Amino acid sequence: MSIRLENISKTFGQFQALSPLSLNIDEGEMIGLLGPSGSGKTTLLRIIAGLEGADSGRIQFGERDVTNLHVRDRHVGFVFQNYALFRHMTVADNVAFGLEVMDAKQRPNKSEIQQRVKHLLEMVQLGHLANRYPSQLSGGQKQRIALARALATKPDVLLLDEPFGALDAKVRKELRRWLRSLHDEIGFTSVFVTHDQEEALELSDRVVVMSNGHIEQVDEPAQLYAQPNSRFVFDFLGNVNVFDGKLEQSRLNNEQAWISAPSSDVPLTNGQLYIRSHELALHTDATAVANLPLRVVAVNPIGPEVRVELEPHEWQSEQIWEADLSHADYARNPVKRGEIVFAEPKNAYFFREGSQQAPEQVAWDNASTPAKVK
Amino acid sequence: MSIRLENISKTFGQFQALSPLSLNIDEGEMIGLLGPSGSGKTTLLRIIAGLEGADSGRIQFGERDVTNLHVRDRHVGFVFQNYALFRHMTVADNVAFGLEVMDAKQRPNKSEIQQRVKHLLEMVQLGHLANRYPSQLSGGQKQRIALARALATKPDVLLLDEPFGALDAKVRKELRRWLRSLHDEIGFTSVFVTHDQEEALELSDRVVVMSNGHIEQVDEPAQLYAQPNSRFVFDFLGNVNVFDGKLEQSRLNNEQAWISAPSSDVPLTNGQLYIRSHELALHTDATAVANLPLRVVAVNPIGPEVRVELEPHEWQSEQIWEADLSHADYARNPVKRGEIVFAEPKNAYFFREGSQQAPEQVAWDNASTPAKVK
Amino acid sequence: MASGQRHQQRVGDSPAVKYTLIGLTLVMTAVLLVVPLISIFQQAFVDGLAVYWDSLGDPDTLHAIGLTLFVALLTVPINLVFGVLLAWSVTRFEFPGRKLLMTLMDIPFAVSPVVAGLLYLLLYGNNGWIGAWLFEHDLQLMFAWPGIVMVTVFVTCPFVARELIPLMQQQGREDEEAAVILGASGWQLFCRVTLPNIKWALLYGVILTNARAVGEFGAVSVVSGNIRGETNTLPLHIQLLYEDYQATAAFASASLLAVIALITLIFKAFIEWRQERAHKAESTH
Amino acid sequence: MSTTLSVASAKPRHKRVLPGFGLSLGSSLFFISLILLLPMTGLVMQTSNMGWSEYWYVITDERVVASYKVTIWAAVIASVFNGLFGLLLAWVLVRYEFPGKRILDALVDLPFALPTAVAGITLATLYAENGWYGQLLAELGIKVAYTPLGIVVAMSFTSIPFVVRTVQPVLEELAPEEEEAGITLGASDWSVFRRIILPSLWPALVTGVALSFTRSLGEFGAVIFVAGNMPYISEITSLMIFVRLQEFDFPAASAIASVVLIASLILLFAINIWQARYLKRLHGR
Amino acid sequence: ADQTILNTSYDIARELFASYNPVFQKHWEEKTGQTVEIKQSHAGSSKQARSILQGLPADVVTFNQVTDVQILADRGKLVAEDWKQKLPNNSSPYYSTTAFLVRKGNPKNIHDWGDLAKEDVGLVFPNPKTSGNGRYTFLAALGYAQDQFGKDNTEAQNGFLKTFLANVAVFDTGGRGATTTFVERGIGDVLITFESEVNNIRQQYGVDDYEVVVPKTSILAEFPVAVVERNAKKNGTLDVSTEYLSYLYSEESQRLLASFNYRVHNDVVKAEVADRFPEVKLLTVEEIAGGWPQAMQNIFANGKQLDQLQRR
Ligand SMILES: Nc1ncnc2c1ncn2[C@@H]1O[C@H](COP(=O)(O)OP(=O)(O)OP(=O)(O)O)[C@@H](O)[C@H]1O
Ligand SMILES: Nc1ncnc2c1ncn2[C@@H]1O[C@H](COP(=O)(O)OP(=O)(O)OP(=O)(O)O)[C@@H](O)[C@H]1O
Ligand SMILES: [Mg+2]
Ligand SMILES: [Mg+2]
Ligand SMILES: O=S(=O)([O-])[O-]
Repeated sequence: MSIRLENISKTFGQFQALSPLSLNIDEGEMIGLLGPSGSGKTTLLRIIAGLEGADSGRIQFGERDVTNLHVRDRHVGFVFQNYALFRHMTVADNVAFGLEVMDAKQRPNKSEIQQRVKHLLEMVQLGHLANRYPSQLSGGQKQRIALARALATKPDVLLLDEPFGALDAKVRKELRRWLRSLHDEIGFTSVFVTHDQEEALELSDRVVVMSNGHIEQVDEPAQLYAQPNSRFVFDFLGNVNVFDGKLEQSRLNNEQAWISAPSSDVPLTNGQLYIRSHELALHTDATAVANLPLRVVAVNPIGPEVRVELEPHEWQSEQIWEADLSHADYARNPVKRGEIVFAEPKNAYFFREGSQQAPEQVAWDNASTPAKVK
Repeated sequence: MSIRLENISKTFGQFQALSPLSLNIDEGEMIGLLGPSGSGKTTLLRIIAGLEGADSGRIQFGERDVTNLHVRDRHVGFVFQNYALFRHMTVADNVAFGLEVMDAKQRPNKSEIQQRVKHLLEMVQLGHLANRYPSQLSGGQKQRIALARALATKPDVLLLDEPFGALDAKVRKELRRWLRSLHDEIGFTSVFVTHDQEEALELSDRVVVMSNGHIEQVDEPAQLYAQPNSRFVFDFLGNVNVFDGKLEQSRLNNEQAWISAPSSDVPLTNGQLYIRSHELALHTDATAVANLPLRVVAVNPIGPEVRVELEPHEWQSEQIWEADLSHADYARNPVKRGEIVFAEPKNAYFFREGSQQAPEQVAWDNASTPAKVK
Repeated sequence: MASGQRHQQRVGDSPAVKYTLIGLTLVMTAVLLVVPLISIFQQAFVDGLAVYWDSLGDPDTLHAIGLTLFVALLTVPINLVFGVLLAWSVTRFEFPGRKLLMTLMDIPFAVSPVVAGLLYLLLYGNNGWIGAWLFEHDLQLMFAWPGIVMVTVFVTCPFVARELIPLMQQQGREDEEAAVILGASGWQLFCRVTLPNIKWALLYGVILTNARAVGEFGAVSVVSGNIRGETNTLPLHIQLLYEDYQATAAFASASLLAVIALITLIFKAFIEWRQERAHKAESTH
Repeated sequence: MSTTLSVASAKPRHKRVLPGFGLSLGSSLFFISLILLLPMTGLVMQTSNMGWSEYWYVITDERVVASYKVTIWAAVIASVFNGLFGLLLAWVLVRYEFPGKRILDALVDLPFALPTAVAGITLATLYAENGWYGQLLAELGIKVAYTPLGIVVAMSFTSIPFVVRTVQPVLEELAPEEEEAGITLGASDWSVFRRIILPSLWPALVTGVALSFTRSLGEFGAVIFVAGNMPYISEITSLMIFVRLQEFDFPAASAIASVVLIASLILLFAINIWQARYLKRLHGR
Repeated sequence: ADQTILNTSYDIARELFASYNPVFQKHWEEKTGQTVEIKQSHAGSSKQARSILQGLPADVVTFNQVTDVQILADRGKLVAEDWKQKLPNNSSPYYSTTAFLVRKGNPKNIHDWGDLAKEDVGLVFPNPKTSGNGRYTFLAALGYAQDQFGKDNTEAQNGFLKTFLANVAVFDTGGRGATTTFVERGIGDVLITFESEVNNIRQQYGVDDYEVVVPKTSILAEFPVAVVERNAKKNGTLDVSTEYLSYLYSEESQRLLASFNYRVHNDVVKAEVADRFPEVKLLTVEEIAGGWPQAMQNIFANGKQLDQLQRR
């Protein structure tokens, strides 16, 4: 079932929670709503479900206009952030609920319902917990039951509000995978809310980045990552170092530090270079590309890459810089805490000063770095 | 102030929340208590604070035995998981509380208190919020205020229960850094609880891994990561792939798949090889080291490394395998979903069957991989 | 384009249901609570305003009003202190017998007020084992104001604790633990952390206690001795007037009680309104 | 034995974290003993003066047994009615905004504040055949005053606040998500109410109804004025106690009072336990 | 005041003593030069007796129930054993009898006890179990039945009493409740209560709306008074208390009592008010039941005659 939102807006009292926004979701897609707290993700999801009324706009499910349709009749599955399992019912009764409250005409008979519940519980791998009460389940188990309950009535659309928010990192990852495979198997359309970048990028077909009640960008994860179209998205998506420079002699200068204009598109104005932490090489000396002296404040060699935290030396940056090195690179130049090193960008995004446009992607032909990304 | 725990145990009713355990914490150290939910982290922290009484054992702060000392007199700072800010007091009043309730003898005078509060609020970068109420703060702001409040009385020991649990990934990271630098600056001894591996590894001088009420391992992060001494720690610490093999002809076999004995220490028994996801190379054919056919189920090229999810092909594993490749490696052999690839371990840990001992670290001299990690 | 449409979100929010239920409630409340109230006033004013004022100005009536307020003035602080201590002990500590203590607390709800009075009389009356001793030492508890205060305390003692316990349970101990860690003494802890958190519930408990203390009839009647101008509380006085064919005067006094009740209840509504406003102010800025 | 001893001696003395355990529990126990339990000894001593067979004879007297039946039936009907009406009131007060809501809220406590005798007289005035309600009801052929129905009316009037005030806070705390979950699953408002909201309200509702029931069992002042007090038909147990007192038969009065008291306490205790179990299932603690 | 005494009295005697007290105060001051303050306590007389037993410091009792005074002597030795002999007429300065109040025009044609057992007559009188007034009523009816059917014909007596009791519409716990039920609620055809009350009520609620019927036979209802000696001695008020009661027999007081519709013994006063108190054959409790103790034991005690008659 495809979903089509047109000019949806919503205010709470004086507060504009959603500015008019439109969005099309294809049948079978899995969409992640990503954004900081208070950006209106939950509100949008609840409007799609019909739990909240929009102030303006239209909502279509497939060909059907559901704008004025009651939640009850929209036939969506909804998974609440804190599961909202019925505490006084057993797991099986929870899952059966949606079936039992059907019209007498459509309602499957008792044994069919039992059968169906059993099947659903097996699908979520919790058949053995049928007679437990929600308070006797762990977070991850509750989450699965909430899913089974939402899926019991075979909705065409599944909506999930921070489905993994309250779980351990490990459990979270497991469930994430499991949800994705369930989605691929059954083929419903799903929209989920998250404020975890990794989760959104890993799980969704397309990611909707929201801020302050409007949509910043809608794109496939790889595209979103490769071409964020605003500072906000860039900031929000991941570890990024910002170099604020003034253009002088085809160099971007910041006090003692500078970065030369990249070979490709020469930036013609003052502006900011955004450099991802794994697209930064560290040298013992300034290179032809850049003179970015930094003091090493921490080195964390644990995990797939070595994370180095850096403090600008004789120039200004609002935040601490971070470089993620491969263990191989690190082994080649094992920097120590307190040392001064020189960073060199391999790849970056340029935001022109005063402009709200999407950044330009820039690159340097640095001899010293291995194969460039794409 | 150093902390010394000896044979601390605790039961709740029938339930043994802590088995007798001992731990020494040096002055100025920052210790992370890491473990799954219910492993007794909070209980241990509360016992150190004196909020809970131990059933047996002794606690020393420096030279002083504090076992029977009341919380009030232990002079610790405590940051609660959900902050426990006083709702009816302004931010400034919250921070001033600890000073204002001091004995008349020790209590600084009014203007000194004001001065001190101002200083503390500036230290946590929230000077401008002095007159707000807690309900008007964001989670991250609350957290900082809770910290400022705990530090106001200059405790020698700072205890934190999941200090960043309820925060956004981004805010979390920021605060984490900030706490670390604060710690380094002021030099109190601190113990914090977390169930986030990354947090524990990044923030602590030493990590205490707990499970089921006892301590599994205490080590520096790098050491812990390099030499986990049990399956539990290994599992808990990170993405790891497990190969369950039977020893035959100096190979570990699992149905069609095998891994040859590493050049160094030859494992002499059946057992399990634990291989970290970034210590796995992918090839189009079996190598001399290993024949591990896997089907690619997902490729995620976003972020510092490319994550590939793999399903065993014609052999058995309880979990999905995962390989983290550098973008360079991935560019060299861009695997596709559905393809069959052959994995080759670079480094692994061997757990002998039936043995509870620490694993042996093993390595292969694979020609095909770049510089080996240490 | 459809605009401004509202969906019903919560159960029973559809206008038909909503207005039916509100209507039904208002009608039933009118029938069951409001009309009886009006009827009291109607009977109080049946002989005109002058008679009304006259009957309230009667010295015995004035004394009864004074005594009633005096009893409430003593009862409320006693139960306030007790209620807070009891709530503190059962919500802040675990100890065997906690449940039993909470059930015991409900005894006054389970005891008929007349029986309550009787219990006191059996104990402190001349034939009771304490009473005999009291008599020998010439201490008059029963049939004097102390007895009235004692049974009123009995009848009203659960109200404060019952208001506080659920709230304090829900708020948990963390705030207090935080304060202790910061070095607060018990008294500082209570005044500066606990009290501000429970003050509204406490006030509500006090108001209920007061309302009930002022209106208590059955238990007081047993131990009062009904001495005019001395141990007659307002409810007893009403009864006496009524028995004495002075219905109008009786209802005038009753209406006075109703007014006291209404004033306290309106005061309570005002407090709640203030509280809500304060709450809103705290969370929006 | 020796091991337990050594363990016990090895156990560190842990001071309670929050202050005032001794003070609050001690004074609560002292207060409860003094105000609640000590007077009970009077009852116990009176009844223990009679032998078991005499006790049994007194409490199973035919007319007394008839009064149990009348009282229990009336209290059951009154408290069930209060359950329904109280739930409705609480619902409307929590869920809807409408003018006069605060006044309605304040009115709920009125029965607590009004002396029971005043309530009884007023109700009798209203429901007598020449009263405002009595006239209307007479046309329908319904008699309330001086019939068992009058007992029900008086009981429900005096105990309605119990239900409202126990249900209201729970209803306020109810998270909207469970309801919403029910609706998204296609359930009608009624199904959601019956299958999701009501089960969450059970503990509070049952407690409220039980309190209302026990209060009704003990009600005297309000009932005797409207009951008619016909032997076997509309005599309540409190009246039987009163009669025994008139006869100066303290032991018998105490015996009957003890039956009501024990029944009430057992009921309250059972409900406390049931509620704890139910809540444990709900909250897992 | 030089002295204070507490007069503990029955519930409807408030106005009576409110009028008597100034009279006595004047008398006492004239006699001794001392002022005396008199405090009043009013409630049901059994309840008052109970309170005194439990410690209410009453100096004198002025009750409407002999048994309630007797219990003070029996249980607590508070009152002299021979209290009845301490003052004339069994220590009962005034008396009354049981009479009927019927609605205007006496529509049910009630003239004597026999009429009360007719079908379709609704009676209102207080519950004998809770009220002395009610006990008098029952004993009066019993006396009538004994008179009518012969002292030994218990079967006929009981038949009459059964119907009589079955005709009761409402059993209030006290006289006042019964009055309200009859007058204000409009329930029943006959209100049975003390003659003094009947007249008061008629004056209070409208001379035209009600008629008083005094049956030909009825019971002598004594209003006993006694000094609570133990308390009075303790309080040092024995003299004034004794005088307080004795003075009730003075002509002045008797006139006052008569004005409250009580029958009195003083011959002068009696003659003055003869027209207001019709001739009745007054049976005593002794004649009907052998005395109060016997009446309480054989008739009103739990499970005895009254209960048996009321059994369904
Ligand atoms: N019922 C409501 N009344 C008033 N304001 C509301 C209401 N619901 C949401 N808001 C406001 O609307 C804004 C968007 O809220 P929403 O819950 O959609 O955010 P979100 O993106 O889901 O945030 P989070 O990640 O914290 O859940 C917030 O500022 C919130 O305070
Ligand atoms: N007051 C208590 N009464 C009974 N059991 C308790 C109590 N406090 C903790 N426990 C139990 O002790 C065990 C350890 O609890 P603890 O809170 O220390 O775990 P934790 O490691 O902090 O877990 P989490 O990560 O979920 O906070 C748990 O099984 C818990 O249920
Ligand atoms: Mg949200
Ligand atoms: Mg914890
Ligand atoms: O019910 S009462 O005992 O208070 O009248």
